Parts: sequence; structure tokens; C-alpha cells
Amino acid sequence: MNIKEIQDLIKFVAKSGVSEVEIEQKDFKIVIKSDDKKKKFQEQIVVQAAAPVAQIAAPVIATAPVVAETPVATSAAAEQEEDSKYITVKSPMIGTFYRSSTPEKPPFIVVGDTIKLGDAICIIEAMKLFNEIEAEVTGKIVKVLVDDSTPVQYDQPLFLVDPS
Amino acid sequence: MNIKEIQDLIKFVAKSGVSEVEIEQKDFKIVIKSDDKKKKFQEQIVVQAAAPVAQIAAPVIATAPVVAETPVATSAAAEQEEDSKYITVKSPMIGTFYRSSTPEKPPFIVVGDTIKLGDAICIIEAMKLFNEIEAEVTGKIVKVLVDDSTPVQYDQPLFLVDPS
Amino acid sequence: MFKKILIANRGEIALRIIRTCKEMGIKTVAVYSTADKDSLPVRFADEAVCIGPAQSALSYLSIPSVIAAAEITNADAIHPGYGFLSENEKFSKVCEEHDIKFIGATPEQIAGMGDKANAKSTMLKAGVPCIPGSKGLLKDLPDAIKTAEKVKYPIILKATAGGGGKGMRVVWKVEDMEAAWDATRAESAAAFGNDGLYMEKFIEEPRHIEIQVAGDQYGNAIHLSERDCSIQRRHQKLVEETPSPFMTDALRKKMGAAAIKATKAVDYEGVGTVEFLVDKHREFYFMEMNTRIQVEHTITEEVTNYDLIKEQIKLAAGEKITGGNLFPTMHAIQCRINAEDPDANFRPSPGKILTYHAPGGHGVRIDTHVYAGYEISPHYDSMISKLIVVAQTREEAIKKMKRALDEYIIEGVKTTIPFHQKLMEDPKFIEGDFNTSFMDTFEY
Amino acid sequence: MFKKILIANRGEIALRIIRTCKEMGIKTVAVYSTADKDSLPVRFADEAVCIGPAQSALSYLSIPSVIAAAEITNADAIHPGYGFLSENEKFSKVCEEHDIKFIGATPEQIAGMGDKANAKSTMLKAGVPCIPGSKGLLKDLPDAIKTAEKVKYPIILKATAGGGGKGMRVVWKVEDMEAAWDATRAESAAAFGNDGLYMEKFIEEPRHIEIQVAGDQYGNAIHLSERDCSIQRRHQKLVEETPSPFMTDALRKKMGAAAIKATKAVDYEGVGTVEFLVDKHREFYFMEMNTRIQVEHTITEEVTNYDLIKEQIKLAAGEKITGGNLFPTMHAIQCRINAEDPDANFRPSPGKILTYHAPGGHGVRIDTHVYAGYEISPHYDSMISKLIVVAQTREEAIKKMKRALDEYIIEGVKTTIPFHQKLMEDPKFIEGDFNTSFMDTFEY
Repeated sequence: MNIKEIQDLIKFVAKSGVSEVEIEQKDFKIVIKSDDKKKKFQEQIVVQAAAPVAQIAAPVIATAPVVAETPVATSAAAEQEEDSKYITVKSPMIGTFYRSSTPEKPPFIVVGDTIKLGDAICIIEAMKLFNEIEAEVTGKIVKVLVDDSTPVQYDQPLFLVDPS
Repeated sequence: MNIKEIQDLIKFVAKSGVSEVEIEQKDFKIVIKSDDKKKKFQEQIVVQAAAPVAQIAAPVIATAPVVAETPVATSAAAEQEEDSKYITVKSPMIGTFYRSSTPEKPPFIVVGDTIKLGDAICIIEAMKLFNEIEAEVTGKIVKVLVDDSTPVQYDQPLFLVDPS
Repeated sequence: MFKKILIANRGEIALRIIRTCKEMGIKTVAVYSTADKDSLPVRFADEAVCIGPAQSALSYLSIPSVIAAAEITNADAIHPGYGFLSENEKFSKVCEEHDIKFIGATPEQIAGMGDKANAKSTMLKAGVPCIPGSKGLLKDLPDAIKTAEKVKYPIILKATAGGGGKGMRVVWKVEDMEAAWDATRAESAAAFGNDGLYMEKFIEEPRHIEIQVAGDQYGNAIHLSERDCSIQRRHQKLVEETPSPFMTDALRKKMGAAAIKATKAVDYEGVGTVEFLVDKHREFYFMEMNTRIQVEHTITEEVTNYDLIKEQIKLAAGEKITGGNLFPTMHAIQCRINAEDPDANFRPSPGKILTYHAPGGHGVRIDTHVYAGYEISPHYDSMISKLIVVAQTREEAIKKMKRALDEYIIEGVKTTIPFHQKLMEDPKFIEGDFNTSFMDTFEY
Repeated sequence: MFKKILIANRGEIALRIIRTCKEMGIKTVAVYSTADKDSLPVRFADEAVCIGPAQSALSYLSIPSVIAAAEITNADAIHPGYGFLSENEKFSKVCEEHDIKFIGATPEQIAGMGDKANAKSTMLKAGVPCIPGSKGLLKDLPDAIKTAEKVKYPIILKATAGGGGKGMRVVWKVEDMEAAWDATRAESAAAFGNDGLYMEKFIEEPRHIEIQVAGDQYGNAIHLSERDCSIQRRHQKLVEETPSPFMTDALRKKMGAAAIKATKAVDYEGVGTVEFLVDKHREFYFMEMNTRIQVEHTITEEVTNYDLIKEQIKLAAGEKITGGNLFPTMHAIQCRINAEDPDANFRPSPGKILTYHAPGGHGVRIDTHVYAGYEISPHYDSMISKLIVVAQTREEAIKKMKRALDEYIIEGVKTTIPFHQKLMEDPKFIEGDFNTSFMDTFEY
């Protein structure tokens, strides 16, 4: 296999939706694992969207959100009620959430850190563009609601901050 | 014109919906006026049914009656509320309402009369059958809600009776 | 053409007829029982008259009330829809006497087709194949063997007093006849106290396939091809489609010709349906003729592009048939959506509809009288909607039906939507491999 | 075939695309702004991803957001619907770069057709008639007279700086040219401070008639006949129909051939529309080509029985066109139902829909994303539903449309239903006697 063929194979596996491919030839072996983050996100969404219409008891064509939030966001929302003194920092864009600027570097912020306006708090990548997200509040990080390298939707809660 | 032709013509005029036809020939003249009662009933109904959908402000596909009652019945219903001590005698069938057994005879009952169970109170004609309607309440006639020789629907209010 | 048609019916078919009348510029009168006063036909008709209480016998089935309503509104024709008075010989006659055009069969045609024995002899005379069998009771075993030879095996022996699947036995060859004869007689005597037996041809894997016909007042008749209504539960049709997945061009030609013979044999006027049973060898047998519009006329409309109610009214008004037979160019399926609980043996589920959202888009048609807030009355049948799809192929039609069923949201009452969703996934159904006993084994 | 299509749109067209994908067995991803989170596309798609706030620029028009959504959901194709990014050259290019199939035109095709001058010269080269006129500004009166001779009278003189109906003058014969020239120049100089004039052929009683086309990746192209979209208000189409009441077989043949030339001239892939102006002499002139699905594709579907979204997806996936041109066998009309108040100069009327009841029955189709309880957002266009009818003749279709409009009940917001009801009663409309200036004089 030349490099082009390998690239094509990787692309193919990535699109295929399978989680792992292992090929062993006489003097060549390749293992391709598909991107975990993508799979996870998909599963999350599929679970929500697959709830059959017929099982929904309340009038469904109403104003209640029907798909909207990810489980992460939902549980965050629940906790948020308990912790209503905290501020939720939401994602300003859709993309992939990174806690540090490169995998080798430490996260921008961890629980317990104090942030102030303008501090870099994470990176969201869309179309190969790495967008540094800055804090718009001041306070102490209480919780990080999204795992590193996870896709996030617009408006999805990322951090809980204690402004007091 | 022979008698058959005249009959056919009368039938035709009755069906046509016009109110009057006058034909004059050399030694023959005929005037046919269409049945007033029918026309009146039709107009009543048409007025109700013709109210355009768009003009109805409240949610229309709801449980409120949309055509149902004739104007007579509606005003009767309104008065009925004022006079809630009275009983409304309703038509047990669809047909034409007559107050007397033949046009020459006086009405079965007039306002002020006292009726008791089983008294003949009116006749309703359907398919050439003259059905004598009997009182199912006892009391004094307060009001006659329908004109003589008028079509009535099932359940349409006919009389107001004071049972006290 | 008629000036004003009174619709002696309720529900979706009353609305269906009003729609066509509106498109034809004909005034309409809706008659209704007190239970239906908030219904759409009452709302959309030009006039509406209350004719009686909720019980059908005192309203929709009351001939004097319906006629009185026609008289006081000056209607010059009555459309009976299906059910109720649609195949009532007396009603057709009373309309005639009152000089009101009954949009349906004449009293003679209804009488001729309503009586089974009469209908069968008319059909045999006209050369329409009927299910062969013994003339009345069989005398003895030799009589049974002789009759079976004529009828041709397989045959079925049936107890004249039988019912509920008891007292009947299928016989496949003459060698088995004696044993079957003795066993069935003994069983019948024991079960019903009557050992009289008769014989019929046994129909193998029967399909219910009907042919839509139309006849005018001048002796012309055409057919509009078939509808397959084999998916039935307790003789109630659940799903209908056209063309039948079992149909061949040759069979359609033969059945169409037979249906036209049947139509002409009674000088039939209007639209009607000739119902046949078709066995696995594609032999077909006359069952009965329905002298009215059918619930499932819709799928024929979708594949021929003709409005059958319109054609029916035109024929009643004396118009001539000018065209020829019509053949399906597309594939249409109808699911009857009933207010029934498929999880509880299809128990009726009357009540108020709280949420209603209908599917839409290309090739999807809904015929219904219900809406959000509508109260489904326990007084009438449980069909609340007909969902019809049309597509270029059967495969596409099934996929479209699945998509449409997924979009269809009715809350407040149980409906048969989940049953239809399951049916559309069934491999046998998808293959078109089914007959009238399909529902005996279908696992919902 | 694609495994998963992301729909980069909202409203009825997003739902329309999801429906076809479901019928094709393709998974769908809906992207939505926060304003649309309760919408039907979000509900009925297999997956749904929020891509931004209500403002289109930050959601439906944000290329990075849409691409990011496709990447994290592993969609292998994007359907852009109409509007938004559907004719965005850059978006088509970015999709290509990200190895996501854009279900629409290539960047080159969009660029070629998006630039008017470029498109016109391509069309002229291909032999497609365009509106003749001067090449740029006219030098002087003799130049004007010479150009008019080539263009053929009537012509229209237009101020290069003009607008709003000012600085233009129709000239019917050469004798009137000098006076017109002087007057228009003077007027332009006075009104705009610029007396530059150019010339175009004057189109008498123009009709907007467009031809639906389809092209595959192998150079094949067909046309699917015309749609008449002459009933417009401020260049917004209100009603569309096919066939055009103005069409003749000969004209359809000529326009169809021209549309195919246009399609082949740019090696067009997918479905598209070639828009023409047709004058009262049935001369036609290329206006522009829309390289996407149109709002009014529905009526073509109804008269050809093809699902155009399905065909579009198949073409994008590399399938070949095998059939020939398609011609209407029925007559279809579409009314766009907008949340606008026709009594207040068609002012938008956003708000919550309180009651919703859709018409149904034979030949009636509804494409909508709204329902009872739906909040019509002020952020997007006001079209809330497309009501489509199909019948055997134009006369029947108009009557059916009237019937369907009468049944259509939307409460809580003002809609254009009453406008359409009035239009369907208009003698000129009923006669088919209308052109693009119809709405200038139509009295609602």
C-alpha cells in the first residue's frame, strides 16, 4: 500500500461507521479505529431521536423541546437547578470541544480555577479552525460539563461557574 | 294544458326554487307560488351555514355548535335562560309543524292553555304522515316558539311551558 | 345536473361527497344526529338539518326523517354513501316515489343483488363463474361422490346447521370421501343435533379481489380494474391496494370481462363493485356485488385519476359513459385508521382526540372527518381516517406508507396506526404473499 | 447511494427532503437554529443538531457551522433546499473540499449562472434566445436607431442610472425614436444626473414561464415541461400552475429544446429551472437559471408522478438519466399560503398558530411544517404552507382549489388564504388571461 491508498482507506473507514478495521498482509498491517468522539456523539443523538412517536404520552405537537439537548446537557440542567447560584457557560458555536490548545499541553482551566473576563477557557474547532473561547464571566470553575475532544452543539452547557 | 301537464309544472316550480310563476295563454292562465314555509326554512339555514369560516374568531374546530340551531331556537334558548323555571318542549322528529289538525280547525293549544300529559299539542308531518304529538309535561303554555306550517328539525324547541 | 344533493350519511364519506359536490357546483344538505352536530360535514355543507338522536335507527336509518329533510330543503337527489341506507331497497323505492333521485341502484337492482341465491343464479346465467357446490343438502355418500366429481376436488363438506369452524371438512380426493362423510356427519349430529351436509368447492388460499365497475342508464358498462382487500380481520377490511400483487394482465382481462358481464346482467346503473374470491391457481369465483360506493374507492381514484363520486353523480344524472376500461398506472395503498386498541384485541377506543397531526407531501392523501378536539362517538363505527398513498411501484408505496404512518399523530384515543406500522414491515406483506387468512397468523 | 444526508435548511422544504430520504432509506440530519428547536424537521429527522442562534447569518447561512455539523454527524451529503446556501458557490466548493457531496450544482455551474452577463453570453453561444438589446450604453441617436432595427420594435430605452420605473420609455416605431431619445435623456439627466441610456427589446404582456430540467453527470439532460409563475407580487411568486394556460404544444417543444440547450451548455448536473419571459406573440427569452430545487417543484411532481427530490438525490449520487422528457397529463395549481395580512398590504403576521385544520381528499396535497401550537418566527420568510391541487382539467383544478381553500382553517395569525380565495374567483384568472403585471391591477 502506498501512502495514497492508506489515506483513502482511512477516509473510507472513517465514513463507513465501523469502529475498527485491522488488515494484515504478508509484510504489512494496519489497524484503523474510528474516531471515538464522533461515534459517541452519534449514539447520543440517535438515542434521543429514535424515541418512537407513539410512546410519547403528552401532546407532542406542542411547544416542549423534542430533541434539542444532549443527555449531558440535560443532566447539567438538572444539576443546575440545585446549583442555581452558578452560572452556566454555554458553547457559542457548534464544533469539537478541546480543553487545551494541543494534546500535550495542560487544560486551560480545571475545577477550582478562578477565571476572569477574557481568559481563554477552551477551544472549539469547526472546519479545521481552532477558535479560542474566552470567558465572559468572572468566577470559580465548579464543574466541567463536557469531555475533552467531544462534539458540542450551539448553546450546549460547557462549564458551571460560581460567580460569588 | 291538461291536468297532468299542470301537475308536472307545479312539481317543477316547487323544485325550481323560484317563488312564483305566472303563465298566461290564449284561454288559460296559471299562477304557481312556491311554498312559503320551505323557502323560509331554507333561508334560515342558508344564513347560518353561509357564515364564512374566516369570520369566526374563536377556535372553530372545537366543541362549540357550528350550525345546529335555527335562529328561532337560538332566541328561544336565550329567553329560556331568563325563564329557566319554564320547560321547553322540543320536537321529537323532523318534519313540518302544524298547530291544528286541519287548516279550518283551531289550534290544539294557545298561550294560556293548561296542558296535561297525553294532550295533543301539535302535529308534525313527515312523508305525508301526520303524527300527533302528545304532551309529556303538565303545565301552562307560556309561549309558542314556531309558526304554523313551518319545518322543524329534530330537537328544535316548540313550546315553553310553566309547570308550576 | 342536480341542484342540491342531500347526503344521507355521516363521517368521512359525508365529507367526501360534500367535497365533490362543491367542486361540481352542486349545493349540499347534511343531515345529522344530535351526536354529530359538531362534525365537519355539518360545518362544510351548505345546509344542515338535525334528523334525530344518536341512535342510527332513529336518525341515519330512519327513512321518513331523511325524506322529510330532503323535502323541507328541496333537495332533488340523495347520496347514501356506504352503509346505512345505501343498499336499502325500500329507501331507493321511497326516493323514487318522492321524485328524489337516489344516487345508487334501483330497487330492482338492489333486490336482485341483495338476495344471495338470486344473485348467484343471475350470475351463472350471465356466465360469471360462481363457487360450485351441491344444490342444497346431499342425499347420501354416492350423491356426495357424484357431486364432488362435478365440483372438482378439493371440496369442503359443511354441516347445514354448522358454524364457528365446526362441522366442516376439506376433502382432497375421492378415496378420502367416505371417511370424511362419516366423520362430518357424526360430528354435526353431535354438535348441532342435525347431520345434514352440503358441499362447496374448497377455495385454496383465497384472495379477496374486487373489480370496480360503472354502468350508465343506456346499457354501457366499463370496469376500472381491481382492488386487493385480502388483509381482513373478522371480515373487516384493514388494508386495500391496487393493483393486486397477485394480478396478471391475463387475469385482469378475464376478471374485468366477468365483472362487466355481471354489471350488464342487471342493467346496473352507477358505480358498483363485483367481489370475487381468487384461489392460488388464479381461478376466480363471484362472491357478491356491492351496489354502492366502497370505502376503498379512493385507491382506484389515485391510480386512474378519476373522481368516482363525481362519476357516480354524473351517471345518476343520466350522463353517458364515453370512455373505455381504466387500468392502474400507479400503485396505491389505503390503511384504514380505526379508533381501536391493537394491543387489546382491537377493542374500540371512543373518546376525544386531543392532538391531531396529519402526514402530508407528495403522494399522500387523507380522507377524514376528525380533528383536534373531535369526540369519537361510541354510537358509530370506529373508522376515523383513511390514509392513502400513491407511488410508481408497490415497493415505493409501502415505503411511503411507512413514512406517512410515522408522521401521523393522533392522541387521546388508541388507534390502529401501530398495527399498520408493523404490517408494513412484515416480510410476507412486503412480498405480496398473503390471502384472506393472513390475519389468523399475523403477530401484532 | 448516500448513507446520511444533512439538510442545510428549515421549514417545509427541510421536512419535504426528510420525507423523501425516509422513503429512500437514507438517514437524515436536521440542523436548526434555537428559534426552530420545536420544528417538525427537527422532530422527524434521525438526528438533529443545533447550529446557532435565530439569525440566519449565524446559523443557516454559516458555512463553518453547517460543515461542522456534517462532520460530527458523519453525513456524506448535504441537501441545501432552496434559498440560504443553495446557490452559494463558496459553500458548494467547501463541501467538495470536505469530501461531502453537495446535492446541487458545482461551484463552476453556480458561478456561471449566478453572474448575469456571463450567463447571457453562455446562453447566446448555446443558441438560447435572450432579451436582445444594446451592448452597453448607446452612443447617440443614430446608434439607437441602428440598434433598434436589429432588436426589432417595440423597444424600451432605459437610463443606466434609472430605477423605480423612472427614466424609461417604450418606443413602438422608428418615427418616434428621436422624440423618445431626447425626452428620456433629459429626464434621466434631471432625475439621476446621468443621461446614459441603453436599449432592450420591450416584452409585451410578459409571462413568467419556467422549464424544469434535469441533467446527469454524463451529459444527458431532459426537461419536465413548464410552470407558469406569472402571478407575482413584488417579484414574489404567489401562485404557480402547470401546464401554463398560455402554452401550446409547439411552444412547449421550442422552450423545452431551449432549456435543454441551456442545461447542456453548462454541463448541468441535478435538477434546475430555466426561467423565461414569454411575450404575447409567444416569443420567449432566457431570464436566468436556478441551480436548485424550486418552491414550486411540487406541481411538476403532481403532473408527472415523479418525486423531484428523489431524482435530485439520485442524480447527485451519480445515477444516469434513462427516460425522456416528461409532459403534464393532469393540471396542477399551487397556492403559497403566507403568514401575511392581505388586508394590510400583505404585512407579515408572525405569531402562534392556535387552530390548524388542513383540507384533504382526492387531488389535494399539503406541504407544510406548521401545526396547532407552532410559533411562526419573525426571523424567517412568511411562507407557512403550500397548498397544491391536481385535477384532469384547469377548470376542475381551480374548483378544487376553491374547495380546499374553503376548508383550510388557520387561526392565530393572518394568512393569504382570503387572497387566494378571491383570486380563484377572478374572471381573468379563470380565463387564464394574465401576465406578470396581473397583481398591479388585481383588487383584493
